[in-house]
Amino acid sequence: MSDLSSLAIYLAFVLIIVVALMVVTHLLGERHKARGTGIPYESGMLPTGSARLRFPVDFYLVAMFFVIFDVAAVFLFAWAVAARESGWAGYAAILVFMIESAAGLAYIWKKGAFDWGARRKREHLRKHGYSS
Amino acid sequence: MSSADFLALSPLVLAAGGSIIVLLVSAFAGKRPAPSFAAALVVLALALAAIGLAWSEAPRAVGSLVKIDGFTLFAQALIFATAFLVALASYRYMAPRSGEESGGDSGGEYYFLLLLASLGASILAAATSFVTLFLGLELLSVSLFSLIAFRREKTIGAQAGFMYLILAGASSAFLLFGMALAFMATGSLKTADLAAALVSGTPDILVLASLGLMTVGIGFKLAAVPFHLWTPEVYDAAPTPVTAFIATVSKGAMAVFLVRFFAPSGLASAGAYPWIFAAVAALSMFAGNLLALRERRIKRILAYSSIAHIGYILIAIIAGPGRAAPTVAFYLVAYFAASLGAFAAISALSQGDAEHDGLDSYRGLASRRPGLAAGLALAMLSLAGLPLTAGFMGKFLIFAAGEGAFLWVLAVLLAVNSTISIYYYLRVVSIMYSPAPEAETAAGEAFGEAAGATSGTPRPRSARAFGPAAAVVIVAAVVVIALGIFPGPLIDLIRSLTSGY
Amino acid sequence: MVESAIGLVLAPLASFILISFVTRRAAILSAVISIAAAGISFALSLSLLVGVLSAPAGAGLAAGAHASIQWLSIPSIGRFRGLEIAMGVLVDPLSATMSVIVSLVAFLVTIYSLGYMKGDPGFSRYFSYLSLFAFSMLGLVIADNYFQTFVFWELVGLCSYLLIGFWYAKPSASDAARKAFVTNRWADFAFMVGVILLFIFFGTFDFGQLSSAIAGARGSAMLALVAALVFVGPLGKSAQFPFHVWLPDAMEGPTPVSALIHAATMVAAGVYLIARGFALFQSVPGVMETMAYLGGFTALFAASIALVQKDIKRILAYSTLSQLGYMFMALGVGSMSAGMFHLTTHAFFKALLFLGAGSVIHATEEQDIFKMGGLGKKMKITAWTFVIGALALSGIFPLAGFWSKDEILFASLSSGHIGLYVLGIAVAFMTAFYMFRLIFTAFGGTAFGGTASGGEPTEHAHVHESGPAMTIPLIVLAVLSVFAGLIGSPWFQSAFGFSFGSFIFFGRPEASHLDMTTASISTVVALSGIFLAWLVYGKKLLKAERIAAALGPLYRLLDHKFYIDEIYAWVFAKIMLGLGIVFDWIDHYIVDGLFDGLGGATRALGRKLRLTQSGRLQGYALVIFAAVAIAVVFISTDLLGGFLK
Amino acid sequence: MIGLDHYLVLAAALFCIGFVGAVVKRNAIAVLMGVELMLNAVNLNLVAFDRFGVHVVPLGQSFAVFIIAVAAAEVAVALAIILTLYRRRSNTRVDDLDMLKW
Repeated sequence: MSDLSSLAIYLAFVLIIVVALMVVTHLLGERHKARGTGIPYESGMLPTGSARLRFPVDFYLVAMFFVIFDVAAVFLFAWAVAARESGWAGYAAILVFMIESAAGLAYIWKKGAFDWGARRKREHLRKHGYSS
Repeated sequence: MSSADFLALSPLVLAAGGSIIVLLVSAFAGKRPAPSFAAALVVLALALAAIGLAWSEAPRAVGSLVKIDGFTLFAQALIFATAFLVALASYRYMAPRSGEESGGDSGGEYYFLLLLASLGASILAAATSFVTLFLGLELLSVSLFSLIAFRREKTIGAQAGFMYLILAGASSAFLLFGMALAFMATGSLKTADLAAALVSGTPDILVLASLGLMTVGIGFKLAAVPFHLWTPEVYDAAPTPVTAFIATVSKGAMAVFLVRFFAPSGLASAGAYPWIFAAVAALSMFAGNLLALRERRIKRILAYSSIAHIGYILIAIIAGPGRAAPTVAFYLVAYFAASLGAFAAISALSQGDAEHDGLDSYRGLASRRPGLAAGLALAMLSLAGLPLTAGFMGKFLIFAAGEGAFLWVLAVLLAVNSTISIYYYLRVVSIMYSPAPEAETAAGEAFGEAAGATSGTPRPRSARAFGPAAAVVIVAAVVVIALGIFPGPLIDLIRSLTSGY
Repeated sequence: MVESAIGLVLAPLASFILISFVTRRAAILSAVISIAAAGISFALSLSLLVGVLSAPAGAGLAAGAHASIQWLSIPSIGRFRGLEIAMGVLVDPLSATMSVIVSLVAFLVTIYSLGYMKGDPGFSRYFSYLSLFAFSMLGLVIADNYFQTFVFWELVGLCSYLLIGFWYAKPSASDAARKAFVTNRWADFAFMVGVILLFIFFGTFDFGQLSSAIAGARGSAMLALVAALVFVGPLGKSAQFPFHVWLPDAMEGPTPVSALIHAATMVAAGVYLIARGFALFQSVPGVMETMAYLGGFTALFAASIALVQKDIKRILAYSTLSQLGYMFMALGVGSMSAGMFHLTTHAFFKALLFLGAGSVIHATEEQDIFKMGGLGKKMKITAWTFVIGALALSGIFPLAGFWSKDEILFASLSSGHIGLYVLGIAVAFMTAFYMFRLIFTAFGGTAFGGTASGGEPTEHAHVHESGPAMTIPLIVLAVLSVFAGLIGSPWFQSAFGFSFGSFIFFGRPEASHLDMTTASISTVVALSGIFLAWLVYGKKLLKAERIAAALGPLYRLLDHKFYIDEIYAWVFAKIMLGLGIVFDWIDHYIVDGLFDGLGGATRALGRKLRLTQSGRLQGYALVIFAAVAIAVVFISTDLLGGFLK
Repeated sequence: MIGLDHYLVLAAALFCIGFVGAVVKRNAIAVLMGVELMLNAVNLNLVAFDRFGVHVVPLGQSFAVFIIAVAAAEVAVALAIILTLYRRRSNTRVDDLDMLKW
């Protein structure tokens, strides 16, 4: 049962690391609270306004769509590697997958998620519904 | 995939394909949710009908991923039927909220998500591999995140959705970690191999650790103590029909999976593991019931009561092969019917803008809406386990299954708890049947003689007479009564379906 | 015979369905249907009784008929034990007699209600509940197995709940209804566990099969356990000592309901169940002794509380408790015959007393006996029938109560329970005293008896006798209260060749007898109780206030019913809700507290941990982690030898 | 030579970092990242078991692919919810999710 001891150690690690991390975060963390502590360092200049500008929400939307459709590609690659071995059954499966992705694409398209350039139009649509 | 495989999977295939169609319908078919609603109902009905097709092929294992057998099909039928009723109960509840507030969306996505969630639950109920377990679970969870947060005009829903998402994510990470360990220990992703490893002599520490970690993911979905903390808040914040879905389908599918997982090996012989389940069952019963005693909001009361009911179901699951499957199957039907009845009644009352949640708003309900009050009262009595209701037979069967010294303690605790639970269920009933504080004159009688009194005062729009949600209340009431008086046919059916367990 | 038995159960059910769904708007029609159904049940139950009586003498409980159908059948597979539950009817002297009592009282009370509930907005609803109750109670009586009994047992509990809370607009009524239901559920919980254990040990619920199976298992510990658990059910339903609190409060219901359910039939169901399952109880001497002493204690306890009550219905309620205690005592000392006999006679005279009280309340709209007075002159029929009932209850020769009480006292003496005998005598004295305290105060004297006044004298000017719908049942019951006892008398035995004791018995038929010693002692005691009541409340030679003052603390104790309600309220508030608070606290604060604790520990270092500020979401996540850690450690103990093995 | 143990320790560390992140962080997106880190730790585990085990079929790897896909879906929904909250409250701190307290 040699793996037993190693796994016991492994489990112990899991516990120790969690505790250690919690302790370390507060040991190493900033502890003083002077007036200037919270102010960002800008080469001696006092910052004007927040550095965190509000991005248009469309950026997040595009990022999200990218993530989703990008991950979908993983399945395509996996299929491509084994395309010959998996034969028609594999082809059918990936076809179904693609159709579903296409349906998703059609949905978000119809919902106007890609009109992010035409800000005005989108605003207009939001006000009056997506009927047009 | 052979045609037989295809037939066996036809309910799942239909639900999957149908959900895509519903999605497209929701985007392309105008501004009203009605087309999506109708499409979803059709898809669910077809999926339900396809259970019959699949039955002709059962039992059949499709690869190592899913196994379609009688019990699975029973669970799937239950899931689809419940989803159907939830969709019905949702229609008016969700309708006024879509359209105006959410910038012109049809709100039809709601039904798409509902379909997807029930598909996930059905996969979960059929899973024989960690992959399908995980996929089904996540399909269910991800749809639920969106469903909980569906009402965008209410921040509280989004908050609850986010909370549910993070906790579900973390707990499924634990579940996955457990699966990875099991994969290392057994070299396979089949649940049966882990179960076999569990009972073969002295189990490996890997196997035990993986079970321990997986308990989190399972317990979270079941909302068993100590993984229950999210329940009251999510139940409270989610749209009421979604709450009904969480309380029934989401928990039931996981319970079915558990039964199937432990069916071949026998949990009772698995070392310390049954003790954990026993402890969880006992804690769930007591925590659920005692917390409900102090609660004044009906959805939270039902949340706590659902925790207690999971405790009861866990007792049946521990009962092991031969007993667990039929008992759990019957109990789920009884519990689903009563819960659906209760939540559908709440949905029917909460149409319009005001959520009917505080117990005080139920005062005198019997004179305003006698039918709904009776339906809700019946659901409460069934949840409490009164004779001649389905709940009584369910508890009775669990009790009868709890034979053997180890389970006896639990069975007695069940009886104690069902007695405690009477307090709060009865409180709901007696509040409904006490006069409304403001309308002393109209409060006179609920039973026939009331007709003259109530017709004088105009009803608000929200109290529109009869909607689909009210129909769900009636269906639930009929099931509760029918199973309470004639449980025989259903038990026979369940027994013939679960003969392999 | 079986057909009549089924018919007598189904008639009220049909009436309930008809009233609920068809005639709920037509009040009078509802009442007529309900009365007709009760009448049919009564006629059919009489035919059952005649059928059983025509069986050969001495057949005992074997006389009658038994039929059942399989209701639920789950064959056993593997480790899952099969489950066979039948639904059936069992007609024997016991059930036939009981069904006659139930249907007769139900019939009379339904007629009486016609007058009593006149003009009530819930008229139809009332009659539908009454029919539902008759159905449930009769179903309970003819059940042939414990499972069916349990189902109907709960159903009568539900009817009782509905009827106590009938005037649900009154908060005290719905509170009382809930209290009754919940208290009964605690007892039923033990009952259910017992019944299921019974099934698991013997494989059947059937009374007949069980009694033979039990014979083979005498003396085993598990039989004792089962008997003890099943015994708790009757304790709840018959409101014996620890569970008695619900019955006095149940008087919030309409008075005819109190007469039917909370005096004559449902509360007697506990006694009936013990008689039904006598084979079980009788095989465990410990349970029998407990039954006898608990019954005796309740009899004394309740009678003593009744001494100081002012509300006419509460006096009768405590009297019911006390009489039920008598029945338990009889059963406990081994005489099923005496117990059932007293049940029979008590059903008549207590129903009479309650209906009489109802008549008084209906006329005066008053329940405090000290605000009544002089009613004897204005309500002659009510007064005379009430006096007959009171005499019967006090056990005055030759009224019904005399014979049955005498049986019980004789049985306790002959079985060697001298203590119980003395106790019984004491209770008989108290009973006579509180009943005639009531009569002299409410019916005797002038209007507003003089001790405590409050209302205006004009209030009672309009008081008059109730209508025939109410007086006829009173007269019928009064006749029964006079003569029903004779069926247990030696005269009946010599005239007809059988009597109650040779008709309903367990083991050996019990001969009727008239033991002159016990009979004369109890009569003298009862008469002296009446005499004392006359001295204090009739003649007012002794001042009641002075007695109360002299007894001081004891009086207060009785007035507060030994503070049992307060104790229970405390237990509920402190323990049940307390546990709820504990769980609540864990849910809400352990999570936050974890962080606060961590924070507190680190505050010394100068800065709180950041997670002290984080939301509850993360607290929940941490709880999950803690649970995992515990689960993994716990599971791993298996490998380290395992403390569980 | 890097062996299985190294991967396991790394995965365990990642899992713990992710968990601590999810528990400690105040920003909703950071909490989400913590959860995703936990999932990726599992992926690492699976792939490592696959590599060092004696399996013919790369089960662990294919499972990991599914986990990645599901995690992406989860992130998408989470971001959508966060955006909804953000629009209303203009910040994404978890401790402001206090409406659920009562």
